[in-house]
Amino acid sequence: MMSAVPDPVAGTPATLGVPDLTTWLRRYAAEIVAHEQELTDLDAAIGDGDHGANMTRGMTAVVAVLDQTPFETLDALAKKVGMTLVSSVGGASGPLYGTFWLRFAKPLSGLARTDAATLGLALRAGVEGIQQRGKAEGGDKTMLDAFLPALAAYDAAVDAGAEPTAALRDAATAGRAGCAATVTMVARKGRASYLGERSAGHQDPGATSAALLLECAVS
Amino acid sequence: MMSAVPDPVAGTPATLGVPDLTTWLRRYAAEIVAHEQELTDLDAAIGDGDHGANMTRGMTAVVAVLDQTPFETLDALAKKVGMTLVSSVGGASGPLYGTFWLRFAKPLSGLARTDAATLGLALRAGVEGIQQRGKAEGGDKTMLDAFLPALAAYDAAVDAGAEPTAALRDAATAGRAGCAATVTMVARKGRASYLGERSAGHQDPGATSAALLLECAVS
Amino acid sequence: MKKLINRPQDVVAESLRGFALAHSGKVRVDHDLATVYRAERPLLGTVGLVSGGGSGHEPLHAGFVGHGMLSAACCGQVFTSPVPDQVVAATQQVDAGAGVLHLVKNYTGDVMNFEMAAEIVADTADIEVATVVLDDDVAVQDSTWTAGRRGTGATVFAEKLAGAAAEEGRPLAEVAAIARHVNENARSMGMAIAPSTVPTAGKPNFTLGEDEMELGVGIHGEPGRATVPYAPAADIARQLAEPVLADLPFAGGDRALVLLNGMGATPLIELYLMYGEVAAILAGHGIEVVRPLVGNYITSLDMAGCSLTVLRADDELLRLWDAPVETPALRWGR
Amino acid sequence: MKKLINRPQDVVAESLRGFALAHSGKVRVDHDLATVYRAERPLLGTVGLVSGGGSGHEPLHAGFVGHGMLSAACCGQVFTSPVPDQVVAATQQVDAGAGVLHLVKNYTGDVMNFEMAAEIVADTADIEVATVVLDDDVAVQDSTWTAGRRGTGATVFAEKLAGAAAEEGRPLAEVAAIARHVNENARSMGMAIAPSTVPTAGKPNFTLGEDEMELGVGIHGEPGRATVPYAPAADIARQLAEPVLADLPFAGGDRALVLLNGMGATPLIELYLMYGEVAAILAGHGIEVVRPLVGNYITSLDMAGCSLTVLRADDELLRLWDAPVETPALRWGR
Ligand SMILES: Nc1ncnc2c1ncn2[C@@H]1O[C@H](COP(=O)(O)OP(=O)(O)O)[C@@H](O)[C@H]1O
Ligand SMILES: Nc1ncnc2c1ncn2[C@@H]1O[C@H](COP(=O)(O)OP(=O)(O)O)[C@@H](O)[C@H]1O
Ligand SMILES: [Mg+2]
Ligand SMILES: [Mg+2]
Ligand SMILES: [Mg+2]
Ligand SMILES: [Mg+2]
Repeated sequence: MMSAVPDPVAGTPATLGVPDLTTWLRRYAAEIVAHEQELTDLDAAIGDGDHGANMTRGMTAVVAVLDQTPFETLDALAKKVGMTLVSSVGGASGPLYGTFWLRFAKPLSGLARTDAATLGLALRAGVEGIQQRGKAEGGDKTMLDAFLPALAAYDAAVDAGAEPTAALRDAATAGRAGCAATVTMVARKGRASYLGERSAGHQDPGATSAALLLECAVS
Repeated sequence: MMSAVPDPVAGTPATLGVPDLTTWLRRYAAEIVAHEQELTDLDAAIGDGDHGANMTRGMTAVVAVLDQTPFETLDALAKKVGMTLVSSVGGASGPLYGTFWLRFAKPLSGLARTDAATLGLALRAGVEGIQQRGKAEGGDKTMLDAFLPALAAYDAAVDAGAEPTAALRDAATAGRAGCAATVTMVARKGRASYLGERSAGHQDPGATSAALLLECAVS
Repeated sequence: MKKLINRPQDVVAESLRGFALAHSGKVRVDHDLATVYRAERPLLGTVGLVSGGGSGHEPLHAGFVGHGMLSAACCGQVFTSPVPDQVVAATQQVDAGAGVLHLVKNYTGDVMNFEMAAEIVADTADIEVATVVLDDDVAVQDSTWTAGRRGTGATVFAEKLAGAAAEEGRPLAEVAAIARHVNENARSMGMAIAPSTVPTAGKPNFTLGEDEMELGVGIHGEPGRATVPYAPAADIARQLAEPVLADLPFAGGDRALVLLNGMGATPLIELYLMYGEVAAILAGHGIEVVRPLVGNYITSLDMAGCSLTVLRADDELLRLWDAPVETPALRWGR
Repeated sequence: MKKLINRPQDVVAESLRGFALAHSGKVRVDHDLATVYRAERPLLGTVGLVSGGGSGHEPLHAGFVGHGMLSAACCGQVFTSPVPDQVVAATQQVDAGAGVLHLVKNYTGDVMNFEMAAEIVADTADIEVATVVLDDDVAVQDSTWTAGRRGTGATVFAEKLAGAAAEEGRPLAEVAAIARHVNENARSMGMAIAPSTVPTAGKPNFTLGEDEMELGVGIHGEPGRATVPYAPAADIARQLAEPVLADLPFAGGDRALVLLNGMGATPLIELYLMYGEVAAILAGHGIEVVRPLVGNYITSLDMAGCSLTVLRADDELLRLWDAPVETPALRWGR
């Protein structure tokens, strides 16, 4: 999981800026490519076997945007990422991750850097966007089962005075644990729900890509 | 190859009668069923994998005729067998075996029993019928490669004074050898010819069912 | 994995290239947005019909674009719903002043992407959009707490019948009502004897033993509700027909349109045989099949298997079914 | 072997049962003789068209019975030509005073059974019979010393085009001449990535490794001329198109009807992709495809693969192609 890229947040512990978010996204794109087969295999087991290809297509498009366009503010960047994902991914994950970034952008309006608290608002807005769009809840065996505990862990860390890096690290840990917890769940949303009880025993692909996303913020 | 049925010709060495031909055909039907898979496998290798089913369908229909209709003469029986095969088999083997029996009938017109010489004429008429219908020659890797040497051996035996049983036994031996010789041949007729050189190395299914037919006359 | 393809990522784009050439003059393909349109402009004042979904279900949906059926089909990647951009563009293109009906198969991805598209159209254009979500697959338990039932064979009927209504110049609400009526009166169930392989995945989505089959499969290569013993056709027909008939429920005296659909790799000789078995069961229930359709209409790549869809018919549906249609995959009356 | 069937021996009869139900009102099936007729009586003074062959190639031939195409199709067992009784009965049934054309694919069994049937008709009835044998498959070396080339995709064209000529009321000699002209101007080549399984055989006719394909296959599950490395679609298209184009030979400026045919288990998404590749090659040779046909038309049970047929077209053939046809598998103009 640990990438060789140096911690972008480390040098600027109190805030997260456009370069940091850019690095986060590039690292995520690389990790998605590295995990494409794993995501596809997880999706084949309880879905339709395209989550790896979907996420790779989307994050490749995001990297192409990053390569082409300089962004001045966090919200401009996040909004463009969201629109790019919506326009390139399709399936369930496209609108959900797309909505995540589109909503993530809002609390960061006009900001080139954000502190831990505002970043928390952005994360919350993003996760609530996923909930609104997909109408799933925690325990339904979806990406929310990584996002929701991650969000709670982030907020708790910030409440305890943590800087973004530390709070994101807690979020990543909680997200990974939440993802692991999907193994035993019976799916109630998404394609996996068609399997009923047979969906238990498999890790949710979307929760896996979500856990990866959180880990890429800090690793 | 040896069946448990007693030799029908043994008791009447000088002639072959309607009951003998009936027994021959019933024994052949049983052997075809016993070899159905083998014939199909041979046909699958260089043809289309239906020779076993084709011959089983045809000989089952022949047995049904034998069960229903008593025949007074050899030609009436042989003609009915030929028509039954033509009407029930299809493919290449249907018209060929059908023609064999239809032509086989002619020299036996009105006879309830035949001697070795007339039986030889019937066999020759049958084999020539196959040649006319299928326009193949010896060496083309077809049933003729069993029939032609069998016919020659039969004639030689009769020329040397053999009774039907002995002559048919020689024919069966030559037919089996001729069938074995098809293994190395490159097919020039029938479906196997599509394979060109690739047809070599496989025994011809039609030659195999023909060798069986001759063996059933005497075993 | 052996398929008649080049690079797995290019399958949809390259297949559409061939489709466009094979049906030039009849359809027009926007290759940038992987969307198929009728070659002829829509008649002013008629409702536009837009459908779409993941690819891999051919001829659905692209093969149903044409007179009397769809106005446009948005093609997603294999088993991946299209993106909103495609649906927005298609909606704008086919609107002829009478609004546009979105026909959406009930899958989370399809529903969300069409939903986002409809939101964008509502925000940016003055086009009335109605949406009908199809969910006819009885293999999946229906519940407000789940993703709900899948849209399968009823989609073919809805596209034909709503398409015929649109062609008659009927208003959006009526065209949508017909699609909804079709969905409410249709039930489906599918099975597979061999799984499909998504090109980019490179291996089958599930595996089956020589004496197993998958019952209650969808059209995305997903495993079914249960792996059951492989059975003769007569038995399979029963396992498909009984849950279908019980669910609506259908009753003696009902007239029905019936689709016996191949999953992509099952030859017609088997599909006709299966139809014979199904027809016997329906006859046994006193259901009269007034229009049968047998063939590959909504497939799952190279999956071997079939699905059964039964639609309770009335005179109006029959009239709409018999109306002329001219698409790559369904054609009569012209 | 898993198939949607009951007992292997009953496949043809049971499939015909379903076929008859699926197309009742349009076709009539003589189940005793496994022969499919048009439901409507032949028009007095028109030539009857009888074809047939082994089953397993659906929709060929039964799916091509109807207005503008065949008068009758005699269905043999799987991969086994029909018997003369079937052909004799069909010939007698469809004769409307203008004689009957037998369209026969060049396989030893088909040729001999149709030949015997023609002899029986000549001996017993006052019906003029003409026979055209189709042998368009360039994979097989032609020679008077062999069984000659196989009849494959050209059969579909011959049935449609001779059928249209018969529908126009043209005399037997002219209808036969059209079929012969089609055969002389058409060439085909096929390939497979997976073999077919004859139900009564119970296992595949040949085996292929994960990186092998069979080039020059026919439609009876027989192995091809060579096992070659599995290749991308663009390469396969070249391996099919080059021998086809070289054989006639076709030349720049030629107009062509093209059939990109599936072998039974290959989904449309792949067939369209293959068609795109083939079309590009034909364009590169300056050949103009005036009528493309993509789909499963002459299949080999559940074989995965495709075949290409190119027919050099002239105005007359185009006119006949565009003439109305109404059969289970090919329909336009009515
Ligand atoms: N309603 C939902 N809410 C949240 N996440 C969902 C929902 N439905 C599906 N997902 C997530 O999407 C993932 C599947 O994404 P993907 O395979 O790309 O799309 P599709 O299911 O359309 O093929 C699932 O693993 C799950 O985590
Ligand atoms: N022209 C021919 N002359 C003699 N025998 C032939 C000819 N063509 C084929 N055969 C025989 O027929 C056999 C195949 O019979 P069968 O499999 O029943 O028919 P089909 O080839 O039509 O499937 C071949 O093995 C060969 O012995
Ligand atoms: Mg998926
Ligand atoms: Mg054979
Ligand atoms: Mg998907
Ligand atoms: Mg055969």
